[in-house]
Formats: sequence, C-alpha cells, structure tokens
Amino acid sequence: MLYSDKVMDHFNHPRNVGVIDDADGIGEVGNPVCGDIMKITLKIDDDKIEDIKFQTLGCGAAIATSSIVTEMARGMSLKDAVAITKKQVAEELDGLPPAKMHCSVLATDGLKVAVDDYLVKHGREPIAGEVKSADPNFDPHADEDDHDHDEA
Amino acid sequence: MLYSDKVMDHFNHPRNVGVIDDADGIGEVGNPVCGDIMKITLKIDDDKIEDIKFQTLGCGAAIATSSIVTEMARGMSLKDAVAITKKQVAEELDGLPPAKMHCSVLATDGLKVAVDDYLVKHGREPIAGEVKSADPNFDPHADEDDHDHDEA
Amino acid sequence: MDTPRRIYFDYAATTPVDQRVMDAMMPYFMEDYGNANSLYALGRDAYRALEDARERFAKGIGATHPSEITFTGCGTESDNAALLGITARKSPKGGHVIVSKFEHHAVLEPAHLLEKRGYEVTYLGPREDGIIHVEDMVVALRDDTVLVSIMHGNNEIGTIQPIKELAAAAHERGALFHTDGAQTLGKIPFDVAELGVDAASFSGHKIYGPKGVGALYLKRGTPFEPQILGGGQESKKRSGTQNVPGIVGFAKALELMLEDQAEESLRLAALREKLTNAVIERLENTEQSTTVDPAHRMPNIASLLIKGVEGEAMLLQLDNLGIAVSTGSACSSGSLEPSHVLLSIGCPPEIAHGSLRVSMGRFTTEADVDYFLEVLPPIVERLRSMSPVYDRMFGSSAR
Amino acid sequence: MDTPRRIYFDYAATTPVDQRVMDAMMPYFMEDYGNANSLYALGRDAYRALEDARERFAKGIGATHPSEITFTGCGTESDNAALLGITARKSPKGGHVIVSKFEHHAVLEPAHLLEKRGYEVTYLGPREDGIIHVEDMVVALRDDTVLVSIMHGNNEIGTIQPIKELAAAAHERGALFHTDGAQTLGKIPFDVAELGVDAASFSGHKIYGPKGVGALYLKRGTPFEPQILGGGQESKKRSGTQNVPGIVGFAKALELMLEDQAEESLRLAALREKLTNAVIERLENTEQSTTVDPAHRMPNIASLLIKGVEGEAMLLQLDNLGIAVSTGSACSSGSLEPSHVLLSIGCPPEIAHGSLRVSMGRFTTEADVDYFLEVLPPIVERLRSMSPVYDRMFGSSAR
Ligand SMILES: Cc1ncc(COP(=O)(O)O)c(C=O)c1O
Ligand SMILES: Cc1ncc(COP(=O)(O)O)c(C=O)c1O
Repeated sequence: MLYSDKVMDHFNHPRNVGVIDDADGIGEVGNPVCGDIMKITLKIDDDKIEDIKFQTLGCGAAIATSSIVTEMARGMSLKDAVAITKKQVAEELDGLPPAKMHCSVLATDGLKVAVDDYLVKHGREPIAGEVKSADPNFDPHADEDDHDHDEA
Repeated sequence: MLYSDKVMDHFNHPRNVGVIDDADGIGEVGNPVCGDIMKITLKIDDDKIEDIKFQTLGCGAAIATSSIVTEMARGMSLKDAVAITKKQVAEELDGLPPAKMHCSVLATDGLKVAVDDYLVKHGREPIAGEVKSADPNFDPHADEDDHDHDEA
Repeated sequence: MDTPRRIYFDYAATTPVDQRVMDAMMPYFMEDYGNANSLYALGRDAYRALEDARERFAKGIGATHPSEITFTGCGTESDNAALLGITARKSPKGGHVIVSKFEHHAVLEPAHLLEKRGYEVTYLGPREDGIIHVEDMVVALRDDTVLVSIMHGNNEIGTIQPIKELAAAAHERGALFHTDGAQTLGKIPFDVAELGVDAASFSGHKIYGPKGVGALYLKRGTPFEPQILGGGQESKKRSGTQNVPGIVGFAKALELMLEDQAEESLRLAALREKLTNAVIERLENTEQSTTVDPAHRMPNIASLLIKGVEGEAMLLQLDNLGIAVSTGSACSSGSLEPSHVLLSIGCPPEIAHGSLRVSMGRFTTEADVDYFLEVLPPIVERLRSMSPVYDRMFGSSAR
Repeated sequence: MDTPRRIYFDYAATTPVDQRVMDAMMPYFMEDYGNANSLYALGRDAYRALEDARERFAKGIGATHPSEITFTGCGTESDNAALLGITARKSPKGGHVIVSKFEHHAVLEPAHLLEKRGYEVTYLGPREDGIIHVEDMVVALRDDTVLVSIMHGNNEIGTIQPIKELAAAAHERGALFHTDGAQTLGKIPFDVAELGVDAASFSGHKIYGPKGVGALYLKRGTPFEPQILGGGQESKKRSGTQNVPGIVGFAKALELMLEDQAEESLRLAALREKLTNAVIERLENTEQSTTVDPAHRMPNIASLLIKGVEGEAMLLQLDNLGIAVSTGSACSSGSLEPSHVLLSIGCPPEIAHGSLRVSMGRFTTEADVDYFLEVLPPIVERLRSMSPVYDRMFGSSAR
C-alpha cells in the first residue's frame, strides 16, 4: 500500500488545522471505535465558506483527506461544498489506496454535517442529506450532550 | 538418496562378472519389467562354492549387491551360502538406501536359486526354499523354455 | 543531517539476512545448484547440504531425529499444514480443535476453514495479562479434542505462553499439541522435547534467515496428511523442489541465534525495559498493553498503548524521522477492526488503534532507543493536539 | 585430467541462478530487507520492488494486469493451488475434472485428492506421439466438467501440447483451463492471452531464477479459493510474508529468458537434434521416446530410450565422467513403476527403465554434446555386456 506524494504532503503538512472559536457551523463525524473522527468548523458569510478548520484523529489518509477538503471547500458556496464527492477528494490527492477510500468519506461527511449544522441553526432546511455523524457513545468522560454537534 | 562408498566401489568395479560356461548351478531371478534381473552361475565342488560369476541388468544397488554376494559366497558351503540374508548383504556394503533394500533380495535369491538348481539337477532336495525366480514372460524374442532356469 | 538516521524497530515483522547466513547460502545459488533429488554428484552435494541443514536444525530445536523436520515455503505454510494436516489424518471426519484467540492469522484462518469442514473450534481467550492459562484450556478440553494450537510467543504483545504445561494438559486428555514458534525460535529457549509438543512452526526470515523458507516440526508418529502434493520430497511430507540455499541459510541462522541467545536476550530485555519505562514516564496516557511481569515477556518486543492517537499516523511520523515500528491499528491493515490480539486481552478498540509495537534485534543499540525516546513525545503531542476528542476523552483522566 | 569435466545436462530438473539474477536479488537480502506489507519506508521499498516484479512478470507472460500474478513458494504449490483452489470455488460440491495422464505429480496428486473429495477425474492419455490431442479431450469433456489441466511442455519427453486449441475446446463446453508452464516458460513463446488459458503455473528455478519461488497466473475473474491462509498477502490469494528477493529474481530471470528466446531455442534445438541423431546412429537398439516432429518438441529436451540397460546405472556411469543426466527409471526414484510419462505413451516398462533425458540450457555448448557422444556408447555397451538378458531380448532384433 502506497500513499501518493500529495497524500504524504497533506499528512505531513496539514492545512487549516484547528478550531474556529466562534464557528458558524460545526461538523463532527466518525467514531474513535473505528479509529477515526473528524471535526470541521466553518465561518460562513453570504452562504460562502469564508474560513474552515479541521481537527482529525485518524490515519494518514484521514488527516490528508481532511486537509485537502478544507482547501477545496474554502471560498465555495455551501451548495458546491456539500456536493464535493469522495471521488473528487481522492482525485485531488492523486488517488488513495483502495483500503483507504473510506477515509475520503469522513472528510466529505464532516463538511456536509458542518454546513447543515449552520443551516439548521439558522432555521433553514438542511441540504446535505443523511450522513453518519459521530457516535454519541464514544466518550466515557463526557456528558451525553457534550458531543452532540448540533448543540456544541 | 546416497550410496555408500563401498556400494559405489562394487558398482564401478563389479567383481566376478560373467558366466561360467560349464556351470554346475544356474540361478536367474528378477524381471526386466521391474527393472532388474540377475543371473548367477556356480562351480561347485564337495558342496562348496569353488567359483561364482554373475550378470545383472539393474540399478547401481542391484549391480553392487550382486557383486558383493559373489565375494561373500565364494568358498562357502552350499548350506552357508543359502543362509546369507539381505541384511548381511546390505551390511557388507555399509548399508543401502531404504528404497534400495529390495535389491539385496535379488542377490541372495539368485544365489539360492543357483544352489537349488545344482541340488535338484543332482537329484537332491532343494535347501533354499521358495524364491521368486525370473518371470517367464519377460522375453518377447525367446521361446518359452529359454529362460526357465531349471532347464537352461 | 547528511544521511538520515534509519532505525529498524520492527524485527518481529522481518529481519535482514545476516552476513554469515548470506555467506552460508551463496554456494548453493550458482555453484552447488543441483536438485537435491538427483542422483548425480551435483544432486548428491545438494542432498548432503540439505540433510546436513536438517540435522543441524533438528539439533537446534532439540528434536530427536532430523526426519522430524519438514522444510516448507514459509511460517504461514507450516502453520496451515500443522492445523489442516494433523486433523485430516487424525480425525478426518471432524472433531474438536482448540486455538487461542490471539493466534497469528496463519493459525486462525485454517481454524476457520476447519469449522467450515465440520470441525468444532474453541477460540480460547487469554486473560488480561496476555497469557493463555492452563486452567482455562483444561476447561475447554473435551474427550473429542483432536488438536490444540497455542502460540509460544505472541507476535504483537510479546507474551510467552506456558507451552510445557499446556501441552502436558492437552496430552492428558488425548489431544495433540501444536505451537507456533515463529516469534520465539532462537530468541528464548525453544526445545521441543522440553516443551513436549507434537508439532511446531517456524519461519526463516524472523531470525536473520531468508524469506521464503519455513519449517514444521512433527514429532515422530504424529499423524499428518501432506498439504502440498507432488513429487514426494521431504519424505512425502511436502512436495516441491527444495530451496536448498534457503534451507541452508535457515539452519545457519538458527545456529547463530543459539550462539549468544542468553546474553542477547538479556541485552534486549534491558533495552525493552528502558524504552517502555521511559515512554510511560514521558508521555501521559500511555501504558503497556499488558502488565504481566517481564519473565513472561519476550525480550525483544515492547507493546505500548499510546492513548488518543491513531497508530498509523504515529508510525508514518516516526518513519519521517527514519524509525520503523509497527502498530495494531486497523488503519494500518486496511481492515475495520483493530488488532484481534489487543481486543482479545480486553483492550477497547479506541485504545487499540493507538498501539505501538517496538521490536528489537541483533543490530539494535542503546543509541537507537535514546533517539526513539527523543522523537516520540513531540510526535504524539502534535497528533493529540490535532485530535478533536483528545481532551474530552483523556484530558482530565490521567493528570 | 586435472579438474574432471563437469557437464550439466539436467536443466529440466533445475538450473543455476544466473549471475544477473543474483545481482538483481542481492539488495533485498541485507539492505532492502523490509516486509512488503509494512508501511514505513523500508516496507514501501520492498512493496515497490515486489509490485515492480509482478508487473514485469505479468508483462513477460502477456497478462493483462499485474494482479493476475500470485507469487507462491514453488511450482508444485502453484499447480496444487490451481487444481484445488479453482475447483473449491467454482464447484465446491464436486464435478468433473480432466487432467492428462502425463502431468507432473504436482498436478496428478491433487487430482487424486479431488477424487477422494468426491470429484470425478478423467486421466486423459496422450497418443503414441506424446501429444494430447484436442479430439481426445473433446470426447472426454462433459457438461459438468469444471476444470481441465494439461501441461504445456512435458518435462520428461519434451512434447508441446496444443494449449490454444485445447483451451478453446474446453471453454466451448464451459470448463476452465489450467496449464502447467513450468517447463516451457521462457523457453518457447508463452503468452496467456494468445494461449487463452484461465490459469497457469510456473517455477523460478527452472529458468535460472532461485529455488523457493513459484507463480500462479489467474486470469481476472477466475474463481479461486486460496490454499495458504493467513495474513492475506498477495491480494488474499496466498498468505505468508513475500519472498521479495526470490520474486525479484524470478521476474529478472524471466526477462533474461525472453531477451534471446528465439536464438536460444534455435541453438538448443540444433544441439538436441545433433545429440539425438548421433546417439541413435552410434548405438543399436536406441530410439527417441516419441517420433513426433521437432516442431512439437521443446528445444532443450532430448528423450532417449536405450534398450537393454537400466537408467540409473547409466546415469551413475555418466556421472563418473562428470555428466549429469536424468532417467525415468523406477530405480532412480525408489518406486517400482518406471516413469508414468513413458508408460502413458505406450512405452513398455522394460524399455522405460532404460530412458535417458538429456536436457540442455544456457551454458550448454557443442563441445558438451560431443563429449557426451564420446562417452555414452562405451558405457552402454559395457552395461549391456553385463546384462544376462540383452542378447536374448535385443540381440537379434536390431541387427
Ligand atoms: C507468530 C507468527 N506466526 C506465523 C507467522 C507467519 O510467518 P510468514 O510470514 O513467514 O509466513 C508470523 C509472521 O508473520 C508470526 O509472527
Ligand atoms: C512440469 C513441471 N511441473 C511442476 C514442477 C514442480 O516445480 P517445483 O519442483 O519447483 O515445485 C516441475 C519441476 O519439478 C515440472 O517439471
């Protein structure tokens, strides 16, 4: 199994790591039991992604896809952002090993959840459709609500 | 599979090869279908083996066991000669590979048949007991009688 | 830094061929290249080399007779052959088999196949200490138990099973006993007579021998149905033209291991202790995967749980700095489940994902350990800082 | 004579590793020794070498995709896996299988095992010319025929089967087709696309590659149940840590074979004709084991029947003079029956015992052939003179 140079570049030098403190939208997906979890925070202005940051616990591919998706989404309209496919993410990274294709879902799902979070908070209809959000049972030390991204 | 030096010596320099023209006893055993056939001719005096010669078609072990058995039997009484066992033959050759142990039977059988041939010809009781003599069907070019050792 | 440092800490995965092993093999590639089954001089030379290697290998594991050693193509093949070959001859119509839950896949997969073929298989769990306990096996044994297969040293957590006691207890109930010795051969004492096993598997490339050669010990009289069929080589137990250089190299490699086994195992155990203790001291939320005492651990394997990081990410970061380690993370293998070994000793999956196996060997120095101890903490801290859940999951618990 | 002459005429049994193959392998023993399944740099280097070798090997046999190549531990393992693995997946409950009568034991023995497991097996005979004829196979094919396995070049008598036609006819009846290419790979054109086979087996040490490595071609989509189970290497088709040096060497060896295949096969065929014709001319009661025309013979194998002598004795006498050949005599193998190959083409046992296979290769020279022609007649004459039955059996017939 080999990662492309671009995957390794994004893994070694991930772009846009961190948390936007007063984020407009927050998405957290994945599950530590499965080994990876990702959180995306968005700053949104006029239905455009003005700023985007991520945090990821996961393998090389999980970190690289998180990083690249923040680069791809920055400046995009919300509609375009939720339309980013896992295939596009993988292509943007010059491919992913077959066993790692699922990681690119994590990144696009995180983005979708964050966008919908923003929309729902503002009383609007979600546009991204169903995605698997973070498993609420993963954190033994937290209150139930702590990691419900809708309320974080 | 390895032959001992002594086997190789007897194979490369077989002793007592040939046919005694006016033999007192003749033994032919084995079967070309099985790959080996041996003929022993004896010169007998006072129930002692005075001279012994062999001819063998067969593998290295068949030739070596034939050779050694002629050396062992020379000068022996008929009674002692027919008592030579395949184990003794193998031991005399510093051992035989397991897959080749059957070859030592060929040599002792040939000797037995030759001794009994002598005794029967002289109206005496055979002393060697049952052995498998040469298969009478092996020779497409010969008359039936040609290779019946009792009458050769 | 001119040449980047390159430190190999994955000796449990594979090892470089030792120069002396290479030297022993060399004549058999281009000069004494004969087929060991041929009758002419070149074949006899190969045969002699092969049988000499078999004799030395047999001696090295305490076998009574060289014919008890069958050379194979790898450790996996040996494990497969032991499980499938013994059951097929001893009890072809089915029966009960016991394997431990943390066997290598080379044992577990044939065990699954046996289930498909109608055998019943008990997957015996280790306790939290990472050891298969005799009492637990005794409970699992049945009158129709055909075969028990429990590995000697576990390749991930490095624990050593009490094979002698396990084998004796299995025999008491009439079961045969196989052990996978791929990890322990040459590293700690492995004597088939002392252990009392009926069968054991080994792999060349784990002990500075070549890849592509394995061995299977079958005690005389052990029922066995050959699994690779053909020309009848290896006394009909394993067909295929023998890999003479590989086999010669394997025997040489074993002899070299035995030459300094006692000192080397002490040396490595000290390095392991140093490394383990320092990591735990320097990094919060970090522990050994089992707390069993050092006497029950292989000298060369440190198994660490670095909580709140994912193993593959850690591995790749260490690799950037020239350090080769391994992890039981699912993501490193492309499967969804993390290491079945860690799960079997009760390690939760979210912790198992952050496991790190540091395995040491002949060329490991204290300087290597020091370098590792220098570079690991910043890597872990950086990855933890990138995690959305580290503080939530572990932030308060260990301070 | 100072150094005794040493002439190798048993290239069909095994070959020396070519120096260039050795050079290609060397880096992977002691430097790039990584496990190809490890994620760090050393593992990735091994992985790259492995996949590069797979690609080159695939190209060398005309495979569409590298993933169609599975590397194994030997040719025997490949043959076993093809027969057992394909049937187990395609038709696990049984069915009809066709193999030729003169297959290598690596195919015949698994065929016997299939019979034990409830499959019906037809053992298809060659005609007297030593060839499996399409018409004969067509008669044997049935609606429930799962798999046909017929070798490309026969290792004893050197005849080449019409694989393209055989495979097409098998496919017409819905059967899959496997061919054992161990003897022909690299020696005559072998292109899986051109031949149209679903599976094919190869062995490294037959083409100046190392012992202990084989390959199995499985056309994409060919049903296959892995036969060696464990860590899931080789895309789950063959578990066990890959023998990287061996595999790299195998791929290199194939490339070298292909480089001068056309010239080399002409050169060897000429030597074969010279040797065969001269032996027959100089020695009475001597013939080729088949009279098929040279176009249907492998260039490198001369198969002679020297009547009235036993093969092993002849072999050992030749060996005394430094010449290594092989024989189908039963006595050379410790079995009672002489070569099943010779019997299958109607050769009587008493003649088959005197068969001689002279197989030539890269380092064979015309001087070698001349020396052989010089020393063989006196050896044969001496052995015939020691036989109690030569004159009786053959004395009059051939004069
Ligand atoms: C305990 C154990 N058993 C079996 C094997 C399989 O050995 P190989 O990969 O040589 O087939 C290994 C190593 O991979 C191992 O660690
Ligand atoms: C036609 C044929 N098939 C299969 C094999 C088996 O190859 P190996 O001995 O490398 O397993 C051989 C050689 O022995 C052979 O000649």
